[in-house]
Amino acid sequence: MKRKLIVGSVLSAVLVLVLASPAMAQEDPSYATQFVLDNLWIFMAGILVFFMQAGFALVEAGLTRSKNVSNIMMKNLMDMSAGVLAFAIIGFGIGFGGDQLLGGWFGFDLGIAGVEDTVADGLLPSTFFFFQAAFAATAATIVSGAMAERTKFKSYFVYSFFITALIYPVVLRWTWGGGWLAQLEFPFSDFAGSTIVHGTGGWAALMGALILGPRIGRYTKSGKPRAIPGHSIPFVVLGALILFIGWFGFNPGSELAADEFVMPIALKTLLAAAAGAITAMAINWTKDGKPDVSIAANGLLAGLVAVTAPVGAVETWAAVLIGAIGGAIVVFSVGFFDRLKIDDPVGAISVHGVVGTWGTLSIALFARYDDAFLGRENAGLFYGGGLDQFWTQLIFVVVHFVFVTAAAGALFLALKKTIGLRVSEEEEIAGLDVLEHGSPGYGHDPGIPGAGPIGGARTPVPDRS
Amino acid sequence: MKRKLIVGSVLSAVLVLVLASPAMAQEDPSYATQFVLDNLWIFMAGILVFFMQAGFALVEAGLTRSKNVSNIMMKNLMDMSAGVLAFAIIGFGIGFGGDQLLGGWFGFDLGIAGVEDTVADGLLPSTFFFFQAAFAATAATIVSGAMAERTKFKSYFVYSFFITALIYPVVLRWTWGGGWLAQLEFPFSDFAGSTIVHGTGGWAALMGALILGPRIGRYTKSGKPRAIPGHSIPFVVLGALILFIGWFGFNPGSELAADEFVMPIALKTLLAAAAGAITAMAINWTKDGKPDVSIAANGLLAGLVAVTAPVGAVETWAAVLIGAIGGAIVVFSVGFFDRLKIDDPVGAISVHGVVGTWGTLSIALFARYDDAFLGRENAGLFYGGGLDQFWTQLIFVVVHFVFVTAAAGALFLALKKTIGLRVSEEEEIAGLDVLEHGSPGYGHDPGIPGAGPIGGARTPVPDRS
Amino acid sequence: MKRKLIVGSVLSAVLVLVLASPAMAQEDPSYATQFVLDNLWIFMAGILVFFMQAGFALVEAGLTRSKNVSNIMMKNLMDMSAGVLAFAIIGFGIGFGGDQLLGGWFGFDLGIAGVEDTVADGLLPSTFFFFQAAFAATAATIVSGAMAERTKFKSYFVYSFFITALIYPVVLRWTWGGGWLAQLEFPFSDFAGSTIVHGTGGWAALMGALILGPRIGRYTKSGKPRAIPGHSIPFVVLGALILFIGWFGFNPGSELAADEFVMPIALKTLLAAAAGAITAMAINWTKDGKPDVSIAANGLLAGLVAVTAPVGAVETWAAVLIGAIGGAIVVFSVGFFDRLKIDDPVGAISVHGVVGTWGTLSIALFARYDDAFLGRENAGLFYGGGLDQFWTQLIFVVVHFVFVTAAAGALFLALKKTIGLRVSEEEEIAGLDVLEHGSPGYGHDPGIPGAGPIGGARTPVPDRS
Amino acid sequence: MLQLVTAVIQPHRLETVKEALTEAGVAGMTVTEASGFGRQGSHTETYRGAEYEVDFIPKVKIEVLCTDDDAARITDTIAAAAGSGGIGDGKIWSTPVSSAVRIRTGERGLEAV
Amino acid sequence: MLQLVTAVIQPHRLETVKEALTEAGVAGMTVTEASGFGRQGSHTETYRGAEYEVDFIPKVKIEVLCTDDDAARITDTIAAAAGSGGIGDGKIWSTPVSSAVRIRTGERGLEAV
Amino acid sequence: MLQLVTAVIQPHRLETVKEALTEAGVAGMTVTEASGFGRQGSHTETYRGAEYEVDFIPKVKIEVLCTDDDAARITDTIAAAAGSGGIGDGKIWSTPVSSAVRIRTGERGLEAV
Ligand SMILES: Nc1ncnc2c1ncn2[C@@H]1O[C@H](COP(=O)(O)OP(=O)(O)O)[C@@H](O)[C@H]1O
Ligand SMILES: Nc1ncnc2c1ncn2[C@@H]1O[C@H](COP(=O)(O)OP(=O)(O)O)[C@@H](O)[C@H]1O
Ligand SMILES: Nc1ncnc2c1ncn2[C@@H]1O[C@H](COP(=O)(O)OP(=O)(O)O)[C@@H](O)[C@H]1O
Repeated sequence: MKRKLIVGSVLSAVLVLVLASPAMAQEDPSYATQFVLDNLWIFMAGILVFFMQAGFALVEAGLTRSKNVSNIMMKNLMDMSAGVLAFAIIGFGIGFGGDQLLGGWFGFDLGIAGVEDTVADGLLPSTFFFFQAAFAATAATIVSGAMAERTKFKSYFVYSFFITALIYPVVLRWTWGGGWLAQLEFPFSDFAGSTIVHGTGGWAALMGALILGPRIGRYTKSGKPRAIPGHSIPFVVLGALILFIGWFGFNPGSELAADEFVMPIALKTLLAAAAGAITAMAINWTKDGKPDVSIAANGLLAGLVAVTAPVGAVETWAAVLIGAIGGAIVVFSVGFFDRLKIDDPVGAISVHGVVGTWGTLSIALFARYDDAFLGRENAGLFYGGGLDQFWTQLIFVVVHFVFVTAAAGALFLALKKTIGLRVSEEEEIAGLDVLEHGSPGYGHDPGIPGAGPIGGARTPVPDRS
Repeated sequence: MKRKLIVGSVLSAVLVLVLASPAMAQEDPSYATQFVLDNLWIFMAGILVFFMQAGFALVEAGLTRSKNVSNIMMKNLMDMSAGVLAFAIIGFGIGFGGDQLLGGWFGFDLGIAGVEDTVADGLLPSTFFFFQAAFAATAATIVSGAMAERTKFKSYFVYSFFITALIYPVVLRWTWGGGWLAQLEFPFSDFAGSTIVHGTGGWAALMGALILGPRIGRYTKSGKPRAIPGHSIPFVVLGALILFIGWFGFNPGSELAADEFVMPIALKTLLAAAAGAITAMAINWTKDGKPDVSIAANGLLAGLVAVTAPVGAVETWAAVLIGAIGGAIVVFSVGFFDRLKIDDPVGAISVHGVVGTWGTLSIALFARYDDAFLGRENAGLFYGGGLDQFWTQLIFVVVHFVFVTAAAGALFLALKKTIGLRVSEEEEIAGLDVLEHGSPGYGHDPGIPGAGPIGGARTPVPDRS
Repeated sequence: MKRKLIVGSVLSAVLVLVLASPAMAQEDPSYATQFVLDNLWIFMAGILVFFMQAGFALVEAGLTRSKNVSNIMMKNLMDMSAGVLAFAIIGFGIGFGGDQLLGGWFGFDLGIAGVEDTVADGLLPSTFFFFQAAFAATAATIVSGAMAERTKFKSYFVYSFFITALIYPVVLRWTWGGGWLAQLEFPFSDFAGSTIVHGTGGWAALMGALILGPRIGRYTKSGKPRAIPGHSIPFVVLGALILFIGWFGFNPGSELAADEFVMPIALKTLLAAAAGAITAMAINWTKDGKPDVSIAANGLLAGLVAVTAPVGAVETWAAVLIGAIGGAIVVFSVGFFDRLKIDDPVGAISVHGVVGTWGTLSIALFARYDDAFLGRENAGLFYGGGLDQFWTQLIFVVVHFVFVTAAAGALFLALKKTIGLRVSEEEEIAGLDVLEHGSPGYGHDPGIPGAGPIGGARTPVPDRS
Repeated sequence: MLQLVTAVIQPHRLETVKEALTEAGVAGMTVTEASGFGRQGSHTETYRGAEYEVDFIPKVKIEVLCTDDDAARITDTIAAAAGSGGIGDGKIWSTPVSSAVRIRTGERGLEAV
Repeated sequence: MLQLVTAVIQPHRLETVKEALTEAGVAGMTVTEASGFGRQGSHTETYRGAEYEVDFIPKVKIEVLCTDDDAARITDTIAAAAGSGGIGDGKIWSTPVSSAVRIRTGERGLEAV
Repeated sequence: MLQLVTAVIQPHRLETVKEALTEAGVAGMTVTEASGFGRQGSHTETYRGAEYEVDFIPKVKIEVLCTDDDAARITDTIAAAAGSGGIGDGKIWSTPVSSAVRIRTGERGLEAV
């Protein structure tokens, strides 16, 4: 696959800042067309990934209470806006710019440089940035769900700046940025970011939920978990379907070129998602007696997260299996964190952190093709590749886990000490919408102002005044 | 148009399983780019068609009651997941694999074979499968709406496996699979599946609604229909708009190539949709005194379903007319089934079954161009083509109707006899969400646990415990 | 950029109606592929723009009361349907067909001619029409929000026909249609339609809101504004995110070709949106003490509207600045019209009219590149271009404002005098859903028929009858 | 004088009760959504693998203003129409009313009903 | 002693009634959403071409706890403010109250109001 | 005879009150959503830069049918459980009940409770 090479070439472009005239690229018409097609496709893939923002917003809104619905939508809207700018100005340069410093553990370049309209071989920096910014926004927005219904908007806003400006970019530098994990004898492989993107979001979510503590009423005095049902399952499923659609930009787009490898990747993504949904439903059904809708939706997403890393390297049947296992994991993982009293209303830690790790490790077992990261065929244990890749993948996920939990943990603790991370008890009971944003997320018009049945909005009853 | 040829070529590829190296396709760069463009476009069209799943889910959720909203979303989520896997493992092979058996009435090949990453001339099997799987999922999901608010989830899940594994694939085999209807002297024409996809879903929906019987309270003792308003018109319109968007993958993508025939198809699709919506609204307005919103939405979809078959063969003005007639038909058809006491909460039978049949027959009247199925120009009656095509289209829709109603009828009756098709009266009154999936689809947080105004979810009122 | 040239060429095609055979375009394979890619990309961009219809519908529904939700969704559905047909039959011909009459102030050609499947150099008329129709539908649908909750459906339907058949097309003729504003010594520039599309919608919205007068209860006897909260903030944010996604078809697609200028345009669009959202939030937060969610959403849209005109001509940093200023403007503008007692429930006048004007004028300050309208580099004041372009842009926005307000004003007054523009007081209090469309937009099933908490729908309580 | 008959019933019986009352010549009633707690007890629901108790069951409250003489008859009518024999069918009680007015006409006492 | 004045009115009159009562010196009230059935009768709505009867009309129920002496005055105040002269304006009735407590202070009887 | 104890409380105290009543041996109750207007007064909310008054605060209404003798005890139980000492805690009042029926069994009077 062309993927990695292209990252390389864009990098050089970003560094050298060749101001090649567009014309240049035009000389050979067929080359020019392929060049435009590559860029157009990656741009469109980026659009699909940005669409996932709507999916995350809906899933998170649906799985939380109506009294906090404006707040969660606002968090999703603003972490994207803040994240894109932070990534443009700082993050992108840390992830892809400048030389490999400290042996590929860091690097820097004025992010905006990567945003110059210079033409590079393969992808335009604008194309590459657009696609990468969509990924950064994804990593950032995953966290809001796990911290929902009790986090101060201001603190969340600050967090979303730091994760896209610093934490996620450092992970990028180590990996897609060509840093130390790419320079190992057996380089890491994470085709579309099971760990790089989803793991980063998932583990930051873990620290957020841990430091915040559970929502009031989530556990009884006796410490028994008490469900707090979300307020709109249709939002959850609609959101999951939008994420499913967006993933066809996320994974196939990570090929970073318009070539014949894109479609098999799409196919594996599709089948893994289906397998994840069905497995999660089946296990949850047997385990708890009834097929829970939001668990099935989590299963679909788990299938997608799981296949995100190995999608370039594995065969179709393996993708199905990896997705199915992802769907199985999510069911148990959600229960696991529940028992640990880590209150994650949407299951973000399980779907993105735990399953993302599984997806990344699965490469060590099932890798059959060279996904342009592995640098060789049959790297998987089941293809006689031995444990070489396993050690790399293990180092990868462990170091990543340590770094992200440490960095995010420090960030959230700092916020807690300074502006405060959690809203007051009164505010949490009343709901964040009114106290943080001025008015409720849902209106209730006919009849009584006050006591709105869904969230308590109200309208001045019309009078002739 | 290239369409049919390409189907042919992919078929052979699937059969012979040429393991041509990607490189091969690369020799001539401009060919390679066109090859990638063809595949990329059909893949994107497939994404749009998969997006229609969200549209169907929303339309169906909106037109039913909130106490069943989780259930209908779950059905849409799972029929897609189950359908994609069933189609991959069995259905695809029946539809497109192996030799034409029994004179093109059947065929088989291990479905997964079509999923191998072999490069074929024209489309990669992965591309072709991806697109076809999206169609299979569409045919399957149409049914959930007509059977909404009273069908056991388990039985529905089983149904969705069989329709995508067997019923729909057999229809595919006869038609796009190159079977007997493609081998007639005047071959059938159904460019994007008015009958193949929508008709199959629509007629299966008819049998489902018929065998289930109407919802409790839908008809008075005296047998007079009593409306059961849906719970969210905004969901209905949003869903219809998403379906409208998805249709620009459905029809233009059915060209199965990136060529200059794609855009006229898109244009005819657009105008037919608009004509359908306006005609349905106008007739409903005159007939019932007020323009009903969901009827207008049905009209938009009717315009789209109607033009799906003839879109490649007819002129622009004819597409407008065909869409308008589709919009007119749906208004009367909805009332017709209502009087027959066939309770179809969303109008799926009318939109997909009845209007799909109209669209398929309309080719016999308006066919002007060769859509690569007809094999000749001016096949339409109004262009001097006589009745040749009419007889073919008639045989097509009649045999298809008989087969689908028989097969789906047998399936639903078998389910009724075994695990049961309909939920208990208690469950239907209480709503399927709580009894089938454990908790309500909508939460009601502030104030009273219990008696949630929309569906009756509730949250443990926060306490200090 | 190729943009303008292509408009020219399609025009000629529309006029001369060359019936060039598709084959012709095929001779040179690489040319053919580029040709298909151009058309396919613009078609896809058009799909994204049509998707914005769902975004507008959701934003408007969310910012108004649940008792009018069916009505606003219906208006959005039908102005698109009516608009597309009106534009096909009349509008398109006025905008792009025939000779320049009255010195480029008018022109005409049977619109449908532009819909013939003739192949033109660059874009197929079907492609070009598809894209332009999506823009026309956008201009039309902007108005429904400002006139929400009190406008008769019938009158609105008539309005939507006239704006797409006459008002918007005349603006097109002057500008993209190559009319007088394109023939000035320093031609106008409005790359994707800050004024042409958004300004037209915004100023028509102004006249609509002005002539209708405020909603009952919107102002106290003392004339003090009284907020009437919308009924669903999640709809607002979801809608804004969908509009954000659609804009990646709106702006980059306006390049009207698949070339390397598309991605920088996308990048500038992205950054301007983010800057708009953050600036609006920051100002609103400081000004009113709390960050209002729908104001932040308005800010995102304001950033997008602002950058729509200059996106081809300005540098990346300038796009960020222009978007940020747009976000700032919208906050004050919303308050300004509120004080003027012009009741615009969704802020359409501010977002599309006021900010659209800012975006159009910003070209005179920041224009660095030739966007194919300016015809020269460094036309902006800050690049030594002097005031030449400023005068053109000023004439442009002023004449446009005068024309649109006059035409729309006349239209709405005519409607007021004839079929009436505003619903009765009773109907406005009861809500438009039941009286205009027969039943409420939201159902309320369990428990009481009647007094539905959200909008008051009801279902016959099931009985054994 | 007047009585106010209040009944708490199962929501899906409302239609039946309304018809019965109309036949019994009752001109009007006021209905409210309510939640009931009682012998019917609670049930558990499951959500994402966790359980939670639901002990407030949806009910409908009917209020009928009537004359002392009608009170008993109306009570019986409601009881007959609302009864399914199942636990949770609800209760009916009546309270004395000291005065009543029909807003539209200002009619008082018996005329107000 | 105390009385509980209960009024069932048109929802859109609530604001006016609230203002009238405040002017009349009423310190508090409790309001509930309700549905009314009465002389106002039913209307039909249409949905997808089919019709259905709506005979429960949205109303608002106001409860005011007050002294026996104030009861009449409050009743009149509400009647005046809620009356539009149209059918369906609603009813007002009062019932005797045997005891009352303000939770916050534990004050009883008249002080509780 | 019987009394109907009615309490208007803060919504988030419902759970506590329910538990207290159950411990006090109360077999059942009926709960309704309500909005309260009173000394607690109103607060303003902001929306798109404009303000609006909210003077109806969400409350929950609890009705308990009980014997005359229990009325006082139940009132105290509710008062104790619902009281936060804050303004807006609500009120409790009881009204005499002339008759009561359990629909399921037809039991009357004390048995009905
Ligand atoms: N003491 C009570 N006071 C007020 N309402 C009550 C009382 N007991 C029961 N109810 C109401 O009656 C409903 C049915 O009562 P329950 O004890 O569950 O069944 P049953 O009426 O058949 O004995 C309850 O849900 C509640 O709404
Ligand atoms: N007998 C009754 N008991 C309780 N409420 C009643 C009674 N009759 C009417 N109502 C309430 O008063 C409202 C208005 O009564 P209705 O007969 O429709 O008009 P009007 O009050 O003008 O005679 C009804 O909707 C209902 O809520
Ligand atoms: N006179 C009254 N009649 C009926 N309900 C009342 C009355 N006064 C207060 N309430 C109810 O009690 C609630 C609390 O009363 P409020 O005066 O706000 O605080 P407090 O009860 O602490 O004095 C109010 O919201 C209202 O629902």
